[in-house]
Amino acid sequence: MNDSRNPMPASRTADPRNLPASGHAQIGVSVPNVTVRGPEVPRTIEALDPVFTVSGLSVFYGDYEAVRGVDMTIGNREITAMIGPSGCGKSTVLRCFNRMNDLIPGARAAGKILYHDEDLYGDHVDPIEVRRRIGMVFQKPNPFPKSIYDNIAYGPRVNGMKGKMDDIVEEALTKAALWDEVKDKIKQNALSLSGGQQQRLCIARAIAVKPDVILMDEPCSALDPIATTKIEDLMQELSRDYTIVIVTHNMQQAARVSDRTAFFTAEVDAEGVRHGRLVEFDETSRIFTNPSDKRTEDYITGRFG
Amino acid sequence: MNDSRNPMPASRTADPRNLPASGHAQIGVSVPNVTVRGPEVPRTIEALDPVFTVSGLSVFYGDYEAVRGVDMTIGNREITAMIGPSGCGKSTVLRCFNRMNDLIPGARAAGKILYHDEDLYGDHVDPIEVRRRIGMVFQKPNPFPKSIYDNIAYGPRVNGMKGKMDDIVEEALTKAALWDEVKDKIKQNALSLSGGQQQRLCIARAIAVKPDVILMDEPCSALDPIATTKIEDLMQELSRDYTIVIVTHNMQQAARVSDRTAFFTAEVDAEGVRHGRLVEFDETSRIFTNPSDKRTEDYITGRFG
Amino acid sequence: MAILSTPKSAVQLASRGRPLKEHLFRVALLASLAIALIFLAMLIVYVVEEGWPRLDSTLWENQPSIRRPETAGIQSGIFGTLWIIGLTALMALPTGILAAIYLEEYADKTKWYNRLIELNISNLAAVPSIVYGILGLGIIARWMQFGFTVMTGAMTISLLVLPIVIISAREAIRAVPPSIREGSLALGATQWQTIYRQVLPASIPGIATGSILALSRAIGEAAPFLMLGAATLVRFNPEGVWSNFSVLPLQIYSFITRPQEEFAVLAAAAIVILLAILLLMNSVAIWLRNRYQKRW
Amino acid sequence: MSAQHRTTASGASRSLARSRPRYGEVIVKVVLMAAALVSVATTVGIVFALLEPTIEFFGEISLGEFFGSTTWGPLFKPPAFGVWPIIVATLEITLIAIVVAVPLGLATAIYLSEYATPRVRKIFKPVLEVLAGVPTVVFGFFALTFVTPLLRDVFPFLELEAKNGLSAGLLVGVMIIPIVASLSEDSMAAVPNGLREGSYALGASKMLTSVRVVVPAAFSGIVAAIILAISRAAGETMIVAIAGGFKSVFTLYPGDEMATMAAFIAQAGSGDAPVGTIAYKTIFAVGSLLFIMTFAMNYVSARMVQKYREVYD
Amino acid sequence: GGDAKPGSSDSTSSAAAASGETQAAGGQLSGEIKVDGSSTVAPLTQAASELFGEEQPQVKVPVGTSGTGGGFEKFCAGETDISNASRPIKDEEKAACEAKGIKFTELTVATDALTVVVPKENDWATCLTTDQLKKMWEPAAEGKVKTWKDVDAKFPAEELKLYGPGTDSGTFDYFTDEINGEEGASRKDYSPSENDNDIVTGVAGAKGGLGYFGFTYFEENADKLKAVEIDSGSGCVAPSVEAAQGGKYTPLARPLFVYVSATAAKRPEVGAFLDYYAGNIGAIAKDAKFIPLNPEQEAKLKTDLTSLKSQG
Ligand SMILES: Nc1ncnc2c1ncn2[C@@H]1O[C@H](COP(=O)(O)OP(=O)(O)OP(=O)(O)O)[C@@H](O)[C@H]1O
Ligand SMILES: Nc1ncnc2c1ncn2[C@@H]1O[C@H](COP(=O)(O)OP(=O)(O)OP(=O)(O)O)[C@@H](O)[C@H]1O
Ligand SMILES: [Mg+2]
Ligand SMILES: [Mg+2]
Ligand SMILES: O=P([O-])([O-])[O-]
Repeated sequence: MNDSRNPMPASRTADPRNLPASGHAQIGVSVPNVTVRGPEVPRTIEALDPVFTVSGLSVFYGDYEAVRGVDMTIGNREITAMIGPSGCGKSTVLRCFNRMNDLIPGARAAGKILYHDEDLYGDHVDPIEVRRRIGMVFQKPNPFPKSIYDNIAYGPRVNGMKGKMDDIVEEALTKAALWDEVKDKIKQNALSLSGGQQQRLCIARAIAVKPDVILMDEPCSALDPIATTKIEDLMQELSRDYTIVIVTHNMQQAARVSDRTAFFTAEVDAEGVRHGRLVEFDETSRIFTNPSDKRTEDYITGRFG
Repeated sequence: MNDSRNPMPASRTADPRNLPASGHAQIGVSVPNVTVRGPEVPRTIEALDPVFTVSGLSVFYGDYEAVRGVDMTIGNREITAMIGPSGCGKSTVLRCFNRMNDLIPGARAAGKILYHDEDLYGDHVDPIEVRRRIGMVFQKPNPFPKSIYDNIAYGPRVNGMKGKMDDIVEEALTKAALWDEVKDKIKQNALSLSGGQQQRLCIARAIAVKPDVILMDEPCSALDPIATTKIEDLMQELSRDYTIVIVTHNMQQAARVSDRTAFFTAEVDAEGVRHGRLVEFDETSRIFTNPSDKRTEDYITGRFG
Repeated sequence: MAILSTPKSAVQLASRGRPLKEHLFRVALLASLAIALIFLAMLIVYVVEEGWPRLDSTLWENQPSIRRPETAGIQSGIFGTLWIIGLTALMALPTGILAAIYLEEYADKTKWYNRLIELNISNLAAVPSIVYGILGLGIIARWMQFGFTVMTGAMTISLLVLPIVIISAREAIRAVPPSIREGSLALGATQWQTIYRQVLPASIPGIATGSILALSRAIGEAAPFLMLGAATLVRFNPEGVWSNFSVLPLQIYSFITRPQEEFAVLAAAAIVILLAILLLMNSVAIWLRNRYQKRW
Repeated sequence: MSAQHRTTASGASRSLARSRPRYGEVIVKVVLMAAALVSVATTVGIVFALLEPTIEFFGEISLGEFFGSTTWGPLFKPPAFGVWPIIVATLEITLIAIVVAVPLGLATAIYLSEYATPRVRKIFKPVLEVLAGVPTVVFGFFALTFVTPLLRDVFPFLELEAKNGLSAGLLVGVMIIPIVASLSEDSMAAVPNGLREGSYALGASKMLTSVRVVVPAAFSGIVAAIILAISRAAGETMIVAIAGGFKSVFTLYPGDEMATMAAFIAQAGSGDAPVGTIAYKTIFAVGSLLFIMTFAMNYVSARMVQKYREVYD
Repeated sequence: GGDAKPGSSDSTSSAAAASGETQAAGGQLSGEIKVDGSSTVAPLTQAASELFGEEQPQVKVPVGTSGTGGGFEKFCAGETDISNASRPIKDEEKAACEAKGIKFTELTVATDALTVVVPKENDWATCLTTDQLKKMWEPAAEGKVKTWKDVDAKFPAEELKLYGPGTDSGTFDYFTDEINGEEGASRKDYSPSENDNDIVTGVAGAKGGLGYFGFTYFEENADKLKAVEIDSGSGCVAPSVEAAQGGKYTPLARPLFVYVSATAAKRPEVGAFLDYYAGNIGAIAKDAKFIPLNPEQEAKLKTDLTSLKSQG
């Protein structure tokens, strides 16, 4: 696998700065400890009670194979993080889990994803039903241009619920740690909320349809540190009831919140085409303390990306 | 200053994970040493031979004060890095250095920026002349949809040069470490180059007008690791002849390439409005080993952003 | 080359005499814009001045008359135009908006038939209106035997403005950010639920603006009616879709072709009315656009 | 509630199969597609309306006669079917219109896209829309009763006829200014800001940035705008019928009266050409020619846009 | 009429047919009478309809101006009830009517004197012979007869600028028939226009201009133009009401017609309209500034109408 890559990482190890001679001092940077969330009782992959079992997943956009041969398992009520440099296919894989990629013309998944024991791409499977079970939160908060109330009520409504749903709205907002902040302006337009509030609203919206899994694609990258902390706290809280898969570009975030981490990167094949690959998938603590792949180590130590 | 901020960082220090009780192990993450470029002979700010002297710079977009009260000094033929979380005003400050902000309707700078000894915002100053002296490279490579040759020749041409400029093109491309890769297809459309090549082309384009300073706004963030290394090497090379100011979101990159680092963050004032502030400005080695501000430390250790 | 090798210190940032050229260029650009606008102003002043003597209530209270051009009115034309516009709105707008939804939300652009539909629409937008007249005459009036009625006119004009409605509705729909669609679909909404509850409400102001502008094009059309041979001397208002009719632009055309000077004045006065209706519609469209323009 | 929900969602999950049938979705799609097909039906209708009489026409009049002679007068006796005079008149008027509209429209577009502040743009774009909405009879009236007399007074040496190609062409040009301006402006607005910044950062002035970067980058859109404007000009009927006249004589001098193809159709179509006569079929033959010309231009435009569109992302 | 389209038998007209019967005056009629055809005759029928409208405001008379030929086309397709014509119906048009089973009657409603006009400053052409006119207008003149001198050596070498009605006009048909010997045979390099106003401005604006149109338009514009006397072999005759009525203005005096569909004439509102038209033809012609019929012609009009209405 390493052959197809530029030898850079290797040469870097030999000579960390591959620079024209000019006096550069090697200065040790002491990075304070980072909290890593470990599973309460570490479970082996086999004992995971898997929600998703991915095997040999490749994703194509038209003829372009954006992601190649991914195998991974998402455990029930765990937080799984997907990290890696830009363009390595994190979002692409994530969007396979609720078949959002179906909506992109020309996008196509090969391989298998089992959801519990059902083939997610089976013939009888209705993607709309899939998305109802497997909620999603996006990078940029995307509240509907409606009231806060209607944003939350939207999911239940399109799923056939009629009438008032004050209880559902309150419950979802409470779970999303937003109720106290908005309970007095529930009829106000959701676009008037701050970015962090909007993102929690989107999480509340996802919760309101009572999903099984929540997928999050860089949910904090458009937020400030305070809002980020709130969302991270919320994720921890939610992981008691929900299975969560999160894509993040912030390694520290992955380290802080996740039980298990998947590290992706892009490899260039013989024809010079880049494909996203899963490099390493393990317990978060292992990935950050003792990665088994050189590239993982390079990435989490900031050598690239 | 700390008062206006949310107390989060403080509480974090007290209890690193502000989470509902669930067993999280503190796992020490050992981050390998990062090369930090120090000045060959460390110079004090006073001895810098300053190219820019910024004092009390505030930048407004309409009524919104995006950046408040920045003082800093950019040394001749040094690489100065600006880091900080998203939205803290790094790009805004950078774009003041060549008056690119003039082009945004409603944008306005208060305070003073001296370029050598001249007031950059003085009445007699022609922003077009400023930009000729102070080149800029952007986050997303932005080659013109013309041939590689014409991209390079564009700058000299708009500055009044006529006729053939093969020498200039070759020299600029060579300096930008691109000549060997493109010398056979110099008439080809620049958009056919890869992202990393495009970015080096943009650097070559900036060099071709023989500027004094090169400003770079996250020049590597759209690039893959290999292209990033090439650009970083190039920056080192260029810093022999040029003064370089670079904005980056990658702290490791700042640590690797810069002589001096400015750390910005956004502060929320009494009315709840966010303003970008310069928190700390010092030699890069100091910033990364011994920051004097708690927020700098939090940021470089990945606690937020 | 000399200018490029300035020393790096002790610089001088003053300008180098570019402003004059810059200035002239800017002035030339402004002049171009001004020419078009001055022209419009001249046109308006001219028709108001010409039509001034007849800009009174007799203009819309009276019917056209050969015998008394000095008191002839344009009531039948005003009503005919309103009928045509009303029916066109009923036929072209729903069809156009539905087609736009199909093309933006459903059509798989990789399928040949969808590309064909798109190419076809952009082509139809360029087809001369007189050719639509041929279509109306050959297919609607003669082959479908609808005769020379309000219905025939409205159907012809509907087909004529359909591409414009589709194009502008597509733009409005496209302006709704994909994140709204994704948000809805990710909640298990079906595609139509997403469109009906999110995309359409968000794009209605844009669609309305485009539709009004398309209809204002329909109001000014004369050529297709010329082909349809609509009667010019109509002294009654249409009573239904099978009624005979005339429209303002056609009446204006027929006034222009009359020998008496009074008809030229009448034509100018009728033009003022026509332009007033158009200005009104444009104003509504602009108001809508400014009022509801969404920024996500 | 939570407990109940959990039992359904975890472990042995419910089937992901459709919980209820959704015929509505299918019906909706069919209805929408049907609406989209109306436009196809329109084209079919046009072709259908044009085809039969056109074929009959060429059954009687050879292509050689149609394209091989320069005398036009299908309604006269003896009739003449050399189509060049009306083609040439169409081209002349279109050319005059383009000469007026392209510089003015392009300059207007550059001004609005590159120079005008958002407020100025917000005022001027609607005014251009008003200009675009002025009915062509109005332009025709203005050309006939104001512009031609004015030109005759100011430039007597032009020897303009009472109806002439020049006034008609000028006014057709004014009519298509908004098309050129607004579509070009759209495509200039679509040029990524990064290109402008790149140019400014090299010390280019606004003028150079506009002319050397923005306009070339928006080239495909500008070409499409111009081609659409050309087909509008070529097919314009009322202005040329009112101010250009119906004299179908081969002439290259724009001061002469001249009949364009559209004017011929309007003249013959609104008058006596009994169904089935050769004169009647001529209307359709000329209509077909006009249709094919616009079709061809649109095709060329689509190809140009495809070929020259720069993909920036 | 041969109703082809679904809308033509609209409720108003059938209701009128049921209730109306023969009350010419007194009872209120309603319905729509579709008229199309000659733009020359249109003002006359229009004037009739405007005057008739004062008595029967519920009867609608849309008058189209598709030209004589265009009018017959619709008339014989059953699309109109009355067709204005500035020339008699042609054989092929008759055949078309027969094919559709449309019976009709021709009514002569006025007289016209086709008037040849030149600008006031033209001081050489006071009287032209029909041969001189032919020399100007015949197909062979195209591209050859360019100046007045080419017409007659006595005339100055002023550029000859010709204006006339378009080919779809009955006036054109009549003029070409009488002057050039064949209907529709004309040089093509003149400025054709359905708009007589264009001919007025065209001729008035060119010193060597010449044009022709109906007498009415000349009278309207007598201040700008000069009418040429016509010599058809028996001396120069100026166009005038008397000359036209008296048959002296040859060959350019012509009758103007309306053609009425027999089926339509049975409809009470059509009948009433025609009665009104014929009964007040003098006043109508005066009002529309047409040359009225002479007494014999007027009498014939009335008999023709009576026989039309008595037809089965
Ligand atoms: N709709 C699409 N059509 C074609 N190619 C696509 C599409 N979306 C993504 N790609 C390509 O697939 C690859 C993986 O993209 P993806 O968005 O999954 O990366 P990512 O890891 O999420 O990156 P980022 O961190 O920037 O979000 C990239 O090369 C991208 O260009
Ligand atoms: N053109 C503009 N108009 C109004 N506000 C602006 C504009 N550009 C930037 N801002 C605001 O100014 C602040 C600073 O923005 P700036 O782009 O300088 O941040 P940054 O540090 O470069 O962030 P990033 O890392 O995301 O590039 C932000 O709040 C931003 O929203
Ligand atoms: Mg992504
Ligand atoms: Mg920035
Ligand atoms: O309209 P015409 O009388 O000339 O046929």
